[in-house]
Amino acid sequence: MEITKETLLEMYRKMQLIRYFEARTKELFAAGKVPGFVHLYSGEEGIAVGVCSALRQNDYIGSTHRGHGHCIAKGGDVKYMMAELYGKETGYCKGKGGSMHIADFDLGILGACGIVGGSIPLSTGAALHFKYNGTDQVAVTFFGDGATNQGSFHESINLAAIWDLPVIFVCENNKYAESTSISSVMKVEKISERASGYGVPGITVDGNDVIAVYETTLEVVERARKGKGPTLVECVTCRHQGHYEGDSGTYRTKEMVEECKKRCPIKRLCTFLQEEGFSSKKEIEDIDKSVEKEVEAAIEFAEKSPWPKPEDALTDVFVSPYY
Amino acid sequence: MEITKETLLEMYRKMQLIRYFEARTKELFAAGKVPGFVHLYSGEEGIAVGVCSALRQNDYIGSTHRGHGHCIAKGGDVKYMMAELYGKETGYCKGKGGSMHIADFDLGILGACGIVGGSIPLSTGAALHFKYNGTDQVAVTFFGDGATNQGSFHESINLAAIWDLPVIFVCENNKYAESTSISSVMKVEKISERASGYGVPGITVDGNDVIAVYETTLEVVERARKGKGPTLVECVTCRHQGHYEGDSGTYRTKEMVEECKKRCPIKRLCTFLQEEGFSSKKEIEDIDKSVEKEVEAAIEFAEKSPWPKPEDALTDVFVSPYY
Amino acid sequence: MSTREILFLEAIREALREEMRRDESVFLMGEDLRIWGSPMGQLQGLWEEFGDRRVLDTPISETGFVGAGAGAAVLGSRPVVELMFIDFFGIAGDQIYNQAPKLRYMFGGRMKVPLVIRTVIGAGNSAAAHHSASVYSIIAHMPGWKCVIPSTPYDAKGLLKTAVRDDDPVMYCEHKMLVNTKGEVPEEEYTIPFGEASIKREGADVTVVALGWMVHKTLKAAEELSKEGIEIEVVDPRTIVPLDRETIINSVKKTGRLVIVDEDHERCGIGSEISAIVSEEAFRSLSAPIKRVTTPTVPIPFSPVLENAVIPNEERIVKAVREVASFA
Amino acid sequence: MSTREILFLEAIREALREEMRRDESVFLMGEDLRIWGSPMGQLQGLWEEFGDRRVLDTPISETGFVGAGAGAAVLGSRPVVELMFIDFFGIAGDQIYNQAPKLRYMFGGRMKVPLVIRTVIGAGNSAAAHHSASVYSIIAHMPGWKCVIPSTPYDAKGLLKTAVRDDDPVMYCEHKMLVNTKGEVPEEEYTIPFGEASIKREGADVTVVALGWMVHKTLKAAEELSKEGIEIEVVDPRTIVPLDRETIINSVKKTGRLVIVDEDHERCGIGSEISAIVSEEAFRSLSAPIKRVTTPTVPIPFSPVLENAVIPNEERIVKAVREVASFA
Ligand SMILES: Cc1ncc(C[n+]2csc(CCOP(=O)(O)OP(=O)(O)O)c2C)c(N)n1
Ligand SMILES: Cc1ncc(C[n+]2csc(CCOP(=O)(O)OP(=O)(O)O)c2C)c(N)n1
Ligand SMILES: [Mg+2]
Ligand SMILES: [Mg+2]
Repeated sequence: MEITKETLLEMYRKMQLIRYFEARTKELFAAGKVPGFVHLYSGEEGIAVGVCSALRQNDYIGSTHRGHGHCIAKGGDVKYMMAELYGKETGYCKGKGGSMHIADFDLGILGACGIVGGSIPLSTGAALHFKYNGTDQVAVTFFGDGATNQGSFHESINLAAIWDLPVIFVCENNKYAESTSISSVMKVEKISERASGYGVPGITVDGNDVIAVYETTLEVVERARKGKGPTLVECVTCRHQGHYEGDSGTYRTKEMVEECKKRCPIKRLCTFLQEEGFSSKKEIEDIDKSVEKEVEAAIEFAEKSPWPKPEDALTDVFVSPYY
Repeated sequence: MEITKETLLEMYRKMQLIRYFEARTKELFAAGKVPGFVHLYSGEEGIAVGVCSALRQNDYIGSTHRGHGHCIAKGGDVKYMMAELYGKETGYCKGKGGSMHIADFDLGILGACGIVGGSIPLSTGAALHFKYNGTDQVAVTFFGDGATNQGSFHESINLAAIWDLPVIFVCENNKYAESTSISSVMKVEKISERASGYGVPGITVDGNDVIAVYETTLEVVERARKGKGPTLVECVTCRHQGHYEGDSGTYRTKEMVEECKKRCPIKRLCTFLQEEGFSSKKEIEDIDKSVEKEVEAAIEFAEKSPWPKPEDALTDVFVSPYY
Repeated sequence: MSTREILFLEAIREALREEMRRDESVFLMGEDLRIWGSPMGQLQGLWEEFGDRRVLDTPISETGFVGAGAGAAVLGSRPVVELMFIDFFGIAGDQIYNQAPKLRYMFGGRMKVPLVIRTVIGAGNSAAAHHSASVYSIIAHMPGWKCVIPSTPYDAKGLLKTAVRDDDPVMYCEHKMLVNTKGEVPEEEYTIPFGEASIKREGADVTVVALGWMVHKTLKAAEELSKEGIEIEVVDPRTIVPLDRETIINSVKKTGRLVIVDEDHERCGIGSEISAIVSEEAFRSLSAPIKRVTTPTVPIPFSPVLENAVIPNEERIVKAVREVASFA
Repeated sequence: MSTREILFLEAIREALREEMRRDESVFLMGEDLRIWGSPMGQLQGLWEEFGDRRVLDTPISETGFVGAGAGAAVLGSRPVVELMFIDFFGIAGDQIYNQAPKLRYMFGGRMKVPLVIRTVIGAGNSAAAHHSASVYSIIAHMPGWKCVIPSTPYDAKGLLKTAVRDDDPVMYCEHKMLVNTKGEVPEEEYTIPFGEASIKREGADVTVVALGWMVHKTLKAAEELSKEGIEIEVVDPRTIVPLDRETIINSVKKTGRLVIVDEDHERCGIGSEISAIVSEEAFRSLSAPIKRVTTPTVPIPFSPVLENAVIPNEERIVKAVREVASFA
């Protein structure tokens, strides 16, 4: 596998876009601009970007409560995302969804989900649709370590296994589910060990190494496209902040968070890019600037966008009119 | 481990009691005496009897839709069982439960369950209660091969694992869930392979060898009593008739059913008892007769018992009066 | 139109066969569909005709396969998923409550979910507390589901075809006591729109709204009542979401009296809903209290004696109508 | 009795602390109870006092731990299990529908299930379609659950203590917009029996039955209406199962007019049920149609503008009362 400069820079750009989007979202939440529950993806960018860079546009991803990163990585427009976080009419979901419910069908983004484990069966169903129609598309379902203790995970991966569905189960193992440490809720060392109970390959990869994630994904996606079935890919990572905005995060020591930040996937790629001579400092700074500009423009767009009309609350329940 | 003649004969008696109870139930169902859905245990007696013989009276078992065998093996009285199958007031549940819902608390029978996988969390909770109170009781949860594809199995065994609960997960693998062959709904060879995903030991045993089941259970129960946690025990077996009364069973060839009947756990123990000199033909025939008598008396009891009063339909919803 | 008598379950099978022939994107998924043709044989012959690809046997993983149905629907398939009994809705509870019916709304109308769930409802054969429910009122309470409860082979076929073509999630309920009943069904293709009640009997004295199996019990009660000189109008809504308020209200405007016969539990049931609607919208027309004849909010008991005591029967219907008719 | 002002969440915490001190068989189980003291801090300090044994942190396995709670309850424990939001009921759907509340009945009264599920309900902070529901009407429709919806710290404490001591499954609903409100609570121990409504304001013109957060909105509306000369009687049932029919009906007998304000979805909701009961049992007393002010049967939208448009507000309450009051 050869990875081009273009791919690497695009991965860098997307990771930075996520990071900056989340940093600004954090501020906007604190400022009362973004209501509701907000779960930031900062620190985990290597996974979404590594995985989505190995996908085609017509492949689909299903996401979680911590979904901003997935959306951006799959090509989501931060303008419509930010407008959605604001609850504006111009948002991806016309303000009906908010942070935990963003989708963009045209880009293969099946949608975020407020229910832990809730979207795993849906993505599996997307893969069923691909198999039913004999296309070579694949679906990816993202979920956390905590979600692997849900029945929906178990049932879905088994379904995918027996039907050889083209779906990749990507577990983002950040070692915590809210305040709960993974070691207190499962006895296995690696989540990928759970794959064998379904007759599915399980792989553990460093989620903060975007290149490793990308390469692993390429392989398992290839396998899936060939009709050889699903893979469970565990990506080990950590989050840079609390579970959601408002969480004081006392269950992790400062040292743990600092250690986590040292493993930052963006810094790592940045160093790699420069050390391996893929790009200059200047190139990188240009990207950083463009990313900032994009997010600031998105905020402006969101700010200026109109609120939805109250009566729209009753539309979109059905395709046919509301009863 | 030494197994006494007394234990062996009691195991034989219980297996025969189940077999004869089921044979008569089949007839009574056909005759319209027993309404509802009836799932017979014939052919699988080695499991219930092997397992329950290794338990104490104050240990608890949770059961399934195919629960008559579990109930008898744990000491259930066939009189109250038969009356329940008839829907009579004298039945274990006053006629409210029927074949799929029989319990006897005093004997540690937590109850059958019409929902596949539905009782697994409940038995796990019984084990939690034991641990909470520091007793050395154990709980056993019986379930079929089909049930291991339910989320409730996954979630419960993981809970039991992380809390080292004294609960034994006994999978009765009869290779079919209704008309569905196990090979079409899971990719693993042995269901016990699923244990490793939870950090739990998994064992596969011949469910038609009651002695093997008994000895295995003794071991894993001992482990559980010592606070060392759950075990998944897969008992391989087969059923002698259709999934339920009314099933033509066309998904199995005649040869398969015949082969199954050859592996009969009762015949096997009977041969063993005589060949190893544990008991004479006469002793065995006496047991067979006593068992017949017991079941016939139970039928008479059921026949003669009164129907529940219609107004009782509104009692027992709550401990407090019905609203 | 030429008609013939067929079984309710044949009507279901015909509807699915026609729709599957018409539209490649329709497929069936559920437990024991292939060899058994589903437990009551509704689907027999479809696997033989359409093969493994379009008739999927699943593991016992309701969360998994109901969710997969929704996911496939979102992409453009038209899965008809079988939930063996409505009593099992909770096994797939989150997919049924939070996912399938909310996706479209949460995502601002960006997707549609043409999923049909076929399920079996109802008591009547001592199937006890886990296999006898009629809790479609829970489905009706959940935003995003349409819900169909046919009472005759004719309605069953026409409404199932509509369900398959509908772009929204539809819960389609087959009553176990009706599946083997017969009725006239045209040879020619037809569909029945959702939200149109069917007046199963006309009458000027009391309006009786009844659903599913209860329609038949009510029609029997009607004969008895007629002998006493009470003519009831039997309105069968056929779909509870959407509900044909207009037909119900017009009938009540005519009769001034309303009895609702429903097999679902009384508390927060569709019977309560219809009562509330009518007292809101036709208050002036009512000349007697609205009566509900429903199943009390208890688990369905096993023994025939007890089951009979809770499921609405002719006697209770007759009694309620008499009371309402004589109220002055 | 000496009282002091405490927060709703402190009332919950106090109730649990007292009950846990009183009865060793009471324990807590759920997600993030130890360090977080549950997401809104209701349980803070209890882990510190009662330790690991009596405060269990679970995996995200609602089916597993709700079922385990029911199983432990059957054996004699008194688990108080937290379901983080009522929106999650479907995740544990079968344990909540078919197991916990039906065990006693199915087994002919041979066991009791003293299980409490504490859960958070309600909209108001843009938590969107998966974290804002008030679907307690679904719980009320299921046979076997008692269901508590307190509106003040006083009610919250007294009813939670009763819930813990009750021998039947109880669903106890904490409204997220109330958890941080204050109210008077006695220093001394007290309990409040289930099935007794509380009249939060007396009035002779219109009866308004309201639940949870809606009680407060209704009380505000009452002030405005009072200025117009309309005096409403605000009846807070506090428990919907059992429901205090008597107090509601007596109030309607006095006022002749009824408005029901409920945050749950309209279709097949507890609002429908109360309407149906009153029109059955107090028909002659009604001098106007019964009006429901509820949340339409749509997923709860995210944007504050939209959320506001669906959740009942003062304006809608005032309007409904005016209509009913002026009906002639
Ligand atoms: C079924 C369900 N249970 C509980 C919650 C509350 N909750 C939201 S996020 C979360 C933790 C999820 O942990 P994990 O899957 O590891 O994802 P992470 O947040 O670490 O990315 C919990 C418990 C929920 N949303 N859904
Ligand atoms: C949740 C659920 N899904 C489906 C059914 C219908 N059903 C009853 S028994 C059964 C097969 C169970 O297979 P298995 O667990 O292997 O037990 P066995 O009948 O073979 O003993 C099915 C699908 C059910 N009762 N509950
Ligand atoms: Mg995590
Ligand atoms: Mg089996």
